[in-house]
Amino acid sequence: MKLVATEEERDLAAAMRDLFATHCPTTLVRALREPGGERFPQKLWEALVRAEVLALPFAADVGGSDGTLDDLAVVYAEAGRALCPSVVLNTIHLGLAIDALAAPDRRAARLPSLIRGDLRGTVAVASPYDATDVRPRLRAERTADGLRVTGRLDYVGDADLADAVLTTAAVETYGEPDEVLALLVDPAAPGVQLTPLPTSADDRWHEIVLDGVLVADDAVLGAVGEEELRRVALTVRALQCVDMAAGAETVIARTVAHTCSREQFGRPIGSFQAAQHLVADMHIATQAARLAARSAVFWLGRGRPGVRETAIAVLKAATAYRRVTADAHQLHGGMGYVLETDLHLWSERARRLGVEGGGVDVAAGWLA
Amino acid sequence: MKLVATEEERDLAAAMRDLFATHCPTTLVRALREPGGERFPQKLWEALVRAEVLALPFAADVGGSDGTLDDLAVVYAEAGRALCPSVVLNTIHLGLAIDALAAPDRRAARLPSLIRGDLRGTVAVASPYDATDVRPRLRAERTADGLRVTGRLDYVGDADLADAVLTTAAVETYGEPDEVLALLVDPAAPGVQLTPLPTSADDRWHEIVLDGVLVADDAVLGAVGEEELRRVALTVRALQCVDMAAGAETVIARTVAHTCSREQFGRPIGSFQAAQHLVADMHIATQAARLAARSAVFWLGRGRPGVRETAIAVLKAATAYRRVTADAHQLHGGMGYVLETDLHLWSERARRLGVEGGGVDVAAGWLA
Amino acid sequence: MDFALDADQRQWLQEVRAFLREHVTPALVAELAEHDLEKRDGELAAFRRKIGEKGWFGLNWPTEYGGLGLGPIHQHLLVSEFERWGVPGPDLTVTSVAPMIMRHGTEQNKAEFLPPIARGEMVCAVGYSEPDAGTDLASLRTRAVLDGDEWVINGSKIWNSGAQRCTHEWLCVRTNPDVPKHKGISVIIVPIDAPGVSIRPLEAWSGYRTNETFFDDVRVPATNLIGEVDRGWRYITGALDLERGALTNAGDLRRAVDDLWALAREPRRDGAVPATDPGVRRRLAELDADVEVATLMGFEAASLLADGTIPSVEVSTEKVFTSELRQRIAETALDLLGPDGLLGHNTAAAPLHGAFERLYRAAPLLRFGAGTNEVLRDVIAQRGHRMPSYGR
Amino acid sequence: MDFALDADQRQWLQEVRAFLREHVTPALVAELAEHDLEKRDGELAAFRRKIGEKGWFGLNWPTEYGGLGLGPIHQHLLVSEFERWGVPGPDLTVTSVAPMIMRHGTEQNKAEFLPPIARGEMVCAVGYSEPDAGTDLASLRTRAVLDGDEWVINGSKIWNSGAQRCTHEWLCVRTNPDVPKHKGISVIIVPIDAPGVSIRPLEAWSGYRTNETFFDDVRVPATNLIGEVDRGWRYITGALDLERGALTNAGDLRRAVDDLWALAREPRRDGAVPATDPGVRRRLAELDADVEVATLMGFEAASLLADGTIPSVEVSTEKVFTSELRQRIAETALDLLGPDGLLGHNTAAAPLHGAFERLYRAAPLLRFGAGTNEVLRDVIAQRGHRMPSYGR
Repeated sequence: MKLVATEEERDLAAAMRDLFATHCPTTLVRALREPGGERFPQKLWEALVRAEVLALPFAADVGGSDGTLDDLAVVYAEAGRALCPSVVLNTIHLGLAIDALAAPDRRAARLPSLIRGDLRGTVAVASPYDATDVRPRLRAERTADGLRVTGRLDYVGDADLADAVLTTAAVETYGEPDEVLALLVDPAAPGVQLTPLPTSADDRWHEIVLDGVLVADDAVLGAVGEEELRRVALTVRALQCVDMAAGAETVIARTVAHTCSREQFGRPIGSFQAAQHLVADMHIATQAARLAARSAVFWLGRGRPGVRETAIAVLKAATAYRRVTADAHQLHGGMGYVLETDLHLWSERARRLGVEGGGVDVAAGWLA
Repeated sequence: MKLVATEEERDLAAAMRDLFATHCPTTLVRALREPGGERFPQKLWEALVRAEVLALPFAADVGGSDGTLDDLAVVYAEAGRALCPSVVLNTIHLGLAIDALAAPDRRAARLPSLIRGDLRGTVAVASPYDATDVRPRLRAERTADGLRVTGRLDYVGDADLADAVLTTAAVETYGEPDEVLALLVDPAAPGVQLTPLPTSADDRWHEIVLDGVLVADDAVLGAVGEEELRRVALTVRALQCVDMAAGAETVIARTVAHTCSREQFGRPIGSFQAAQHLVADMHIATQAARLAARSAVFWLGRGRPGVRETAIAVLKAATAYRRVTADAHQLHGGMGYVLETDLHLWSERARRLGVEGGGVDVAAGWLA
Repeated sequence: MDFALDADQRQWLQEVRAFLREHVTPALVAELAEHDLEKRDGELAAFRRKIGEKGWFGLNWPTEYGGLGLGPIHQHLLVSEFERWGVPGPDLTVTSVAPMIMRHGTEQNKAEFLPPIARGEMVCAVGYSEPDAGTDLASLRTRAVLDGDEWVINGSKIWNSGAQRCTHEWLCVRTNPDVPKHKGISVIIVPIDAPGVSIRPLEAWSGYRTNETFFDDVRVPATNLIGEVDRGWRYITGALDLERGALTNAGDLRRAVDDLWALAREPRRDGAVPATDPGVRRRLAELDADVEVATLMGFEAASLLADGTIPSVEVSTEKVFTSELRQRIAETALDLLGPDGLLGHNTAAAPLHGAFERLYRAAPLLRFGAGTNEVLRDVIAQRGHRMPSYGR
Repeated sequence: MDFALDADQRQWLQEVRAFLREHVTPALVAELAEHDLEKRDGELAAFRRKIGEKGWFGLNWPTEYGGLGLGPIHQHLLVSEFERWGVPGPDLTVTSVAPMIMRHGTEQNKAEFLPPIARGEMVCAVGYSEPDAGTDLASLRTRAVLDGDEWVINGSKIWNSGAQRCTHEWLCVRTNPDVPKHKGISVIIVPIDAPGVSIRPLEAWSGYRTNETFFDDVRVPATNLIGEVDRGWRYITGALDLERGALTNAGDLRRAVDDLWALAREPRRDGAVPATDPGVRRRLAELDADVEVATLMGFEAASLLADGTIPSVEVSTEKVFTSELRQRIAETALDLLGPDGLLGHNTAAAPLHGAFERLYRAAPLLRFGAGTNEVLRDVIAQRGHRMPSYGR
């Protein structure tokens, strides 16, 4: 028991912070959202591959760096601060899901290319409204050389950039109990129809409709149980909580800097007790979120089911990030409301991460 | 439409404020709670009878002053500020209930003595947990000269001081639909057992168990419907909301006076922005409560069922009074926490009135 | 206290509703949904002309200035009803600029400016905040210097909403730098097309356009100064109190909560019906209650106005309450809609054309705008409860 | 960051739990339920002796001072577990006075005071606040003047809890009135039975007794001064940070929420079972989550202490969070119990002997006590985020 960052964690954080400062400025974040612009952060991606970030949580046998989920949490914190584009994090989720769910040969076949940066994708194994609901959304029939898959997936992040979407399908075999298989869907395959579900922030969720899509045998990862699917979904959610808590810390820092430099009534706004107490409350909420989020990742990494821990993390992180961004707008006034000052970029991330996979109401239900 | 006090309302308020200042100091409030001490505020009672307060909302035919429920709200506000003992208000509730529920001859027989101050009592027609739940708690059989009544009433206020408790009983008559009768129970009658349910503040609620108690014909007020019972219970609850909102105003005033006189760090506590913002939030909550409470009384007085209006009043008043007293403790510090400064008297009233007849959770259920 | 509308007020409300039923056409709604208020000759412009024809821009002005002579309660009923229908009614020019001209203006001011305002032909942007003096209005630095019979104006204003489509600027300027800062301020009416005025657009998170407006040796006749020179602080603070009253009207909140109740009863994309969740119903019930309270606060402020006072503390209370309520409504919507609540108006899948997604982005504005809630809490404590100033 | 107890810590927790299982007897619980901590030779006194026998009053002291040489995490685990069982463990004398003596005391201070503290024979009341200087400690006016080899003390202290049953006072005094106010303060140990000490009881709303203690020409040996003269401010603030850490332990909150869950599953007097209401379950879930967070905050502060820093900002954060959480727990209890939640321990009908009724009255104390939450929010902003002092 020691709730203080280790030296290794501090070093990793510093390295990641440098990387994002260089390769993920807010100008990039904004450019990726421009309608009609480039959607993929090529240089950032290359830097992350070079820094072996995509290799971090995987074992050496597939080319990974043998890091832990806790190490990945350190990366997520810096990703959250820097507003790292979702395609990066979704691809890491894909890696985690393959690692946890795929049969050994499928894992060995896919993870190395993901680690090399050659496989991009995302995971859709849980309800976008509730990460603990991992009932399969797709039905499949076995064919000679794979599966024929039908159904609808909703709110799949960056599906337009993905080589593979990891999802599940229920397979009925006459006279046997239903089986749930994990599989990789290629969004470009015949019979797959993508419809964008854009947010106002131009996050590119998609609806994916599959109409008898053929999934080859090598893209079928194997049979999976509800427990392991739920752990994958909750691991994603817990990592998002780390992202949220760290994002909130960054917003606090920006807000403090603004209030201490801007004067009104002959003194810095930040010298008003009301401003300080708003900041103190932002701080308290954020520290609660940070501890809860790291705790959830820690226990998921050590094999707990993690429902309770992740519920607490979501309750605290989603609440904190939303509150912190709202109060940051309050303390920035008009200066933080115009797009040119970037504050809204965090506000929008707070809003999306707060509900994706289940927000506070849903998470409270996991606990009660 | 004019949400400003009329001159008559202001005059009545001033008169009541004088009366309570003279006859209901906190020393009286504290003395009535002393274990073993006198429980009845004789002088205050006499002053209220003289001032025709007990006559206020009743028609002239029974000796009343022909006032309105809105006038009574003005009285309740001052009663709330001054922590007027519950036996006074419970007796007014008894009058309102007789007025609304009793057959003409029973009304004519009872109200004049209540108005003269000779009949004390209380009302128990609704669940103490939920004022909209007016199902009878007692069963009765008809006898030659009245009813024989059995059952349990819970949390009856000041039953030990009451000449009469107005309640309801279900009467089964073979081959006919059940009938609900309003009746007056004498707590001193044979077969009535009182058990005190004291709060830590020595509010004297009682459990009343009736075991075949005879209620004479003249104490049977008549058959009553659910709607009219609910209106009586909600009228009581709405008036309590007026009490709460005004009590909160008084606590704010005391708190402002304290913070502006007490210095820390070389200046009045009240000059700190944090203290001012606590007071501002107390103010906002209290004004919301005041408007909601007066609106509920207004519409009940004009014949609306009042469920929605009273729900809103309870939501705002119970929340405001609790919050205001809690923050008053915060702004008083130790100086408001010791009994000798009286602040806790309001805190306890806030706590009791907040839940009696249904608190915020219950009231929200009336709306949803 | 009388909570019931009298017969006259009820009839007025019927008249307003009848007008709205007739003139809030699908075409107007569609134009407004595009969030583009700038069309010169669109549906909105036509709608505004209809309002002008009714004389409703001057509904609470004395008849001598071309008004209908109705009171603040009538105005409040009208503005609330317009807000509830989601259409713009009388704007700040009518509700806060004109009353100050009536109260404090010279006879020439009144004769020159009130009639065109009443006809809807003169619309002002209000120029208060400056880049270096946001909430701290008294520190404003835009200067006006009298040169013969003209004022020469230099400086800039920020958050100058509507500048791109108004006809005039209601401009606060410093006319005397040698006296304590509240004392050397005046108000001058500046035609927006005067030489030397330039407008830079600023895009807000809500999608709303505001502006920074620059004044570079702008010249206006001396008679464009409102009332007396160096006495402008009172006119501004009075106008701001009126502005808050109009801005904090709960009509849009009533509509939002009604819409949210309706949405909660529809299935989301995942088939769940939010209103079946007791927690959702509880949160909606509380919002519903708070909208009722906000409505009462609005009626109270209007009642006090009708009695001839400008209810600063009451309006500050209402403004803080409604602005924080608006944010809670937006947050509740997001929580109950889940990911659906993030879909923007650019996708057909968005519930209610993304109205609640937009509300989330719009909500911050009214917490810090029109007097930050922090300053207004100071006002409540200091003016409402006589707590000591801490030297701001 | 390591969230798991190691083998040694797990074993320690087992040992503490075994001790509590053995010694928290029904007789002790009954005595504590009477809310009377003053019995000289009751169950509690015996319980304290057992703790002393284990050496646990000095568990985290160096062995040279009679301690067990264990660390802050061990102490935190023990204190949390005692709180959770609802029994008093090591008090402020052990957790905040003794560490300051160890850190700053003279050799004679250490030799004279630490051994009896470790044995549980010396118990201090802490004398900080004064009637005219509550939170503003630096303004204290109780004076100590050196007269030969004795300090002569005059003044008074308020909120002097435990004075009626302690052996000594850890007293903050002004020893130099001629320097800025933080700089002339010292700490002196005063035997509570010294001539000139008198104690006036004050009854708090919670039912708890505190005191005002008067010092009238009280004389103590010069060597009773802790550390160096005029350097006491650092000792006090250090002790206060430690005090906050101990006071804000979440053990009692864990118990409260567990108890509340259990109560919610029982029928009330009206037969309703609160836990069947989804709204109740939701509120309990949030409280449950917050207690977990408070527990993590406690472990974080203990971890930092183990690293040798006094975590002022972290402890301020924890103190604000836990004190406001305690109030929310009490309010939730009242809401879900309805009128049952008001019944006092003086009636058999009270749920859990009125524990939650009492909690409601006890909750305000820790919001304003031990540093008001307002001052601690200033600390978080100013020390944690380097925001400018506004001149308090």
